[in-house]
Amino acid sequence: MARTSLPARERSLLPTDAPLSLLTKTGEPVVDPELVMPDDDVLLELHRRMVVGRRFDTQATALTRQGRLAVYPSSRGQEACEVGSVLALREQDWLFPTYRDSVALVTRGVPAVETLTLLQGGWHNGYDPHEHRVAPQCTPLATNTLHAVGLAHAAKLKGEDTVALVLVGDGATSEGDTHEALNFAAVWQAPVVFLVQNNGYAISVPMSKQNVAPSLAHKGVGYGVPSVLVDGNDPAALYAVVRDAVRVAAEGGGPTLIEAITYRVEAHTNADDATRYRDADEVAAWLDRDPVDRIEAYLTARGLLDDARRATVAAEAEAYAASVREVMNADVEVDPAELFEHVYAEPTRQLREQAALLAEELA
Amino acid sequence: MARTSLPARERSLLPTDAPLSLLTKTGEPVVDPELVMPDDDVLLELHRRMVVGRRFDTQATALTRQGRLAVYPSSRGQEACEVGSVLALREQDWLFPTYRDSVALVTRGVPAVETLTLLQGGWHNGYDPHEHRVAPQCTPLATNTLHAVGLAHAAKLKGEDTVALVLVGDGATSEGDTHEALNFAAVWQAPVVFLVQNNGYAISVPMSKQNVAPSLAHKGVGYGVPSVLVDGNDPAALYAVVRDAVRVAAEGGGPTLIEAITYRVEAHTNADDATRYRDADEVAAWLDRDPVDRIEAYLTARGLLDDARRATVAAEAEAYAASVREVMNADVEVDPAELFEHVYAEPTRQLREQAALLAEELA
Amino acid sequence: MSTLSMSGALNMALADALEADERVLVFGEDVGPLGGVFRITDGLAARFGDRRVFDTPLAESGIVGTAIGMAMNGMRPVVEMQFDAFAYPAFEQITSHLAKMRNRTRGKVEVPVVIRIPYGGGIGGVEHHCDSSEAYYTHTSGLRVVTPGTPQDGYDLLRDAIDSPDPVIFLEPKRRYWSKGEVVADQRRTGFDRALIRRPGEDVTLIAYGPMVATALETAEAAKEEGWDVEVVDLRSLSPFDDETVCGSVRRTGRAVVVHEAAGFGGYGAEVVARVTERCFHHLHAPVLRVTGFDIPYPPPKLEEHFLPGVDRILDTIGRLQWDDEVRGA
Amino acid sequence: MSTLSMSGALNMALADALEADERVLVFGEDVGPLGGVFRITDGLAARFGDRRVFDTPLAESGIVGTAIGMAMNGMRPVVEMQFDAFAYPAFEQITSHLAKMRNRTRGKVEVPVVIRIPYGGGIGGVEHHCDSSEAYYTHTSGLRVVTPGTPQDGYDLLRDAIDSPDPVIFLEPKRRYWSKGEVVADQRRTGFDRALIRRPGEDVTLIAYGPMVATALETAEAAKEEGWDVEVVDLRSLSPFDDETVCGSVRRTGRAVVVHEAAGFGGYGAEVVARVTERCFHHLHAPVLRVTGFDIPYPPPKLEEHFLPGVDRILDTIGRLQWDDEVRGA
Ligand SMILES: Cc1ncc(C[n+]2csc(CCOP(=O)(O)OP(=O)(O)O)c2C)c(N)n1
Ligand SMILES: Cc1ncc(C[n+]2csc(CCOP(=O)(O)OP(=O)(O)O)c2C)c(N)n1
Ligand SMILES: [Mg+2]
Ligand SMILES: [Mg+2]
Repeated sequence: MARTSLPARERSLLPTDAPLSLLTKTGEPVVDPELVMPDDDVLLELHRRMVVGRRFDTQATALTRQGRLAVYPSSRGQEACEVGSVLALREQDWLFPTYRDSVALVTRGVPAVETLTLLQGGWHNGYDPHEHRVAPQCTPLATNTLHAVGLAHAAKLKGEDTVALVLVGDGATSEGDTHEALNFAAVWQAPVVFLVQNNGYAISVPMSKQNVAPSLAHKGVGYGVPSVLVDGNDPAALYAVVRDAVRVAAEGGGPTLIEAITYRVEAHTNADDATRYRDADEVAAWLDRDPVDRIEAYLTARGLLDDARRATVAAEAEAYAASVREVMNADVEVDPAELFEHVYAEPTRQLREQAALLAEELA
Repeated sequence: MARTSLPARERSLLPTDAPLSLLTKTGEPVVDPELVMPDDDVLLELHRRMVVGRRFDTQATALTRQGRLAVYPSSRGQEACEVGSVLALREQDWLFPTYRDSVALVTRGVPAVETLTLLQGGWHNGYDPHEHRVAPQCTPLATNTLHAVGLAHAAKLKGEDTVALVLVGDGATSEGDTHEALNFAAVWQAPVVFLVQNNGYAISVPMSKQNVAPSLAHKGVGYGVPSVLVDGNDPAALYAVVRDAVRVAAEGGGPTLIEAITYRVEAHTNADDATRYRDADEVAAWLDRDPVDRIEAYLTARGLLDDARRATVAAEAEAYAASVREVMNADVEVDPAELFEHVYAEPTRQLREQAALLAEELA
Repeated sequence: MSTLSMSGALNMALADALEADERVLVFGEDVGPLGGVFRITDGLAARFGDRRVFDTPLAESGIVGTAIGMAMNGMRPVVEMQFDAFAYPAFEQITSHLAKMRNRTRGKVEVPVVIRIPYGGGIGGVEHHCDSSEAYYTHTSGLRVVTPGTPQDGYDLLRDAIDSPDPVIFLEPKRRYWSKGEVVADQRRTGFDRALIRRPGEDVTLIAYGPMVATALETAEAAKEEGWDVEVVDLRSLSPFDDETVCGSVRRTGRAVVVHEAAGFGGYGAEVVARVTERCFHHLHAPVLRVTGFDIPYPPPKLEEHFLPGVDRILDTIGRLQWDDEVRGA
Repeated sequence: MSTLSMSGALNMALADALEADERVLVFGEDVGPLGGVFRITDGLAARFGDRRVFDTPLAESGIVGTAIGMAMNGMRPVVEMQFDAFAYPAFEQITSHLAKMRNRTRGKVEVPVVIRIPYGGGIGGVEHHCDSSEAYYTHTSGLRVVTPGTPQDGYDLLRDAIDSPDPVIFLEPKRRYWSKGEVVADQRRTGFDRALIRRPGEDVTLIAYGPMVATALETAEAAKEEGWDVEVVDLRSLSPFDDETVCGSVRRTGRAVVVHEAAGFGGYGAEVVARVTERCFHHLHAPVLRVTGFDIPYPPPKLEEHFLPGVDRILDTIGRLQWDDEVRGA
């Protein structure tokens, strides 16, 4: 992986003009001197997880219609990012996701029911962040970038080999916190990777109203952070680029900023009406660049994916969706008493009084 | 001024490696294809105002020792920025200064006593911002960048030919607001000029702990804002660069980010002890690059400045300092009743009650 | 006069203000073509053009900071924060600049900015979407803070806010966006900073605002059964506070309860209790009590019903107002 | 035991905490070689090295946000905000994350961060350097808010704050940095969240905290001349609140005055009045009154004396507590 020899990175902070890629939109391999095609088993795993991830996503959207989820922000069309980046992480690394990254979470191994707790409304967060090394899904935009930098810097201070990967959207790059995080990361040379999923919109606001630089990756320049522009619908390239950045970070080479150009196929959430601000044509053009189709075409052409394996993967996805349906169709158990339990390490006297008051009301 | 033909600017967002300059540190002229030496009368005016400005600054520092000012942040050594940028503004333009920019204010024509009201402690701000088109001196770092962008954008919406120049320090570039302001300015193509006076320190924190990009001007790249790196102790270059940026903005070319490399010769304020964090050697090296000496050397060599004019300017500076002393030595008149007058357009009933209470106490 | 939801009334107020004064600008996240996530700005960009109604980059400090600059240049910006908690990034601009600009410049610089913030819960929103943040703003001198409880007030108070030379935090009770009522345009009869007695009563004053006005009125109806004649005061203007109307009522009834959604500790209700007690001490038959959210972060959707003040909890609290007068004594 | 200024005591507390627990980190603006603008971190970088005590880039949201991340990774960051108003850029990180992290993760993620904020006025500081911002934090569930009134408490409370598993807003009364007192290290006797009766008295309870503790004690001395025996309660922990100690005192004296520098409207004192009144109503001979800053931005240096609560204003207010008991009645 020639790109990342450190001196070269330092000299040229500018990202490439065109996004890096390893697969064309129809799945032909691209030879890029800067990127190495992942091994076959990795590609097969990417495929499998993307198929399962997409099925999960469809299922979650369906659950909103059945009133089983309060809201769901779909990442359909962004599976290369969601899956490619997570598979590129090592076990000891940390992931800092947003509300949109449920597929990344399940790919990381967080149980579906724990992943969906937030959106189901049972609690604010359903999993143990330390167990999975996955921070709670973050809603206040860009705030998670700073948490990632802090966690990564602490790892460095402790001499731990841990890299933090933080996910943000295109819109979130406009927030001051993104800027502060890139700068702290650069000054501290913290082992952190910033992955911007540029899916074209911040709710209804298109890139043209968000940023007029040649790319969002260009933002790295002002901090001395090497930046990479990558085709966000190319799972092979995504994996290669994130893996590379994680390695550089782990080796003490500091942060990397990655912008992945992708597209949000669904509306912002099930509650949004995307027809108000974009054309069906635009969506159709992006459907044509589907990340799952792309890797499937490549693996099929390479003879690595046959109908049998395709069927196995599809069956796994269906079975997974069924299990998600099942757990999510069960009524959530909520306990009003829990409201007071976690506010402080020990409930204060006031909270105990308030808990008693509520218990009395409910008695 | 070849540099600013717009298409060229758009193509190359990166600032030059070395700061632009028109005068060497000993005052020899530099031929830079990108910059045009200002006219002689401008250079003479720069010199005069810098000498007067420096004398004002010395006087203000002296006033802190006499207890006449609560605090004073000196801009000694930064006169090329303070004076060069202000003289490059047109009457209809607006200036958004910080606490350090008192010399810029007096150069803009704000009376000394009104400039120093904040630091004297009589009121928060002593002048009418609309009269001078100078915003109140700003203490919360970087917040003024957004005000400048808003004012400039409003001017554009109204079809007014007004450019806003905002001054910030090197440290302030790390705040989220700077980032948001650069981005809003770029997206709106607002007529605003950002001048970063990189004086080497944010109180005690040196550039190495603040930013590790090749320069602060590199920050423009991530927003699509053309950036210029300039020798901040070269008044001719400063004037030329700011003038140019103002012209571009006025012509609809959008924002420019300028980083001026300069040095804070004094401590952060009179209350600071700079020996705790920097060497006398470093200061000495910068004294050698004095901006006033530099323009004086050039003008003298050109035969534009003789002993007579030098004496006239010196006398003007002394007379000005004397007038500053005089107004500042007079006791400030403060009226406790004023505390309640300007909080709202009309004092609320509560404030009238509180004013009455205080009046009674003081009766 | 027409029947409108509060969101419709707010939309009409914005349209009428844009029509009436060309200095009025509306901007923020998604307020353009989308019309805002709550559709309060629906149709405005199409009608008034994208120079007057426009989407900004996603940055709240940027939105408020540039609004201040625009106001310095004669504009009257009306900006939207998408949800309550997403106004926090703008806290420094609001507190250190918006609130103080007039005062620090001795009145020379006015910044008539309106910040619209949908606030409060009751809509099943996930974390960070249901904060009641009024106490942060009401404690900040220099800001006006108002909140409508009815569609008519949605219209009136927003028009007043836009006309005001002072900066205004305009808190929109998001759970009442869809409540309907009669709305008369352009005929603002109640002063901008006056409270209103929404329902007269003899026995106890229920002090509410924003989303709790409807709940208070409901409680008043239910209280009849208990034999209590409840007076409901809608504060409307949280800052400045209308001592006259509120204390007038409490002096008459001798008992009062303050209701709000926000956590009780250090909440706005504390101020109401403190000032009413100070001013009406000898008219009180019982301490002024509060019914508020608990001192916890806003709960997840499935638990919010336990958090939000409702009719029963308010009735219980009224019941604790020492109706048996003999109990009273030093 | 030694005689130390409050700043010295705070410095010693930081040094002892750094010594005692290697997870403790100290960072912020100018806290390294300079030792902080108030010298609270003086000498610490030299002694503990720049991996444990270091300067950051100039960005408060960055400081708090990275502190949260570090705490998630087992550290115990103690960060400094240079002045009160310069903590506002971190408001979102404090309110939406620091305060909520434990709760949202059901206790799985602890963020034991201490944010030190020099607050209040009385030092002739120019605008933005003298805010009393406690009410913003005390209303935010999930935060602990403490403030020392004496050098000993500077030491004790800071050590307690650093040891606490909860996030703590540690408010340092900057005008008392140079006040001296006896300090015993490592012997914290008063609970972290307990108020203290600094001076017993019979007639009236003066409730104060931080910079006003000294003022309250001075007032108590002066009150002797008027024949009033004043009890002074130092709250120490603003959140959680020590109802027991405070209400115990007020029930005994039957009268109370709360004092703070912050603007009165919606200030912390309102909460004190509200809860004390609610809990002690039948013991009160007069309404609980407040002596606070006016509802205006903090004044410029030459006018601050008129703003700050002082002995005379507090005595006047005590005088308004209806000492003539017959006046009382419904
Ligand atoms: C600080 C903050 N401001 C506003 C919002 C409301 N909001 C939620 S998602 C969103 C758009 C985000 O766009 P982007 O960052 O591109 O991410 P995407 O949703 O496209 O994945 C907005 C404005 C928020 N969550 N946080
Ligand atoms: C938001 C904010 N944080 C902290 C401060 C305290 N402070 C005042 S000046 C200063 C250093 C600023 O450095 P720089 O931006 O380089 O400007 P300079 O003083 O060198 O002109 C700091 C930290 C402040 N004024 N505002
Ligand atoms: Mg997006
Ligand atoms: Mg500087």
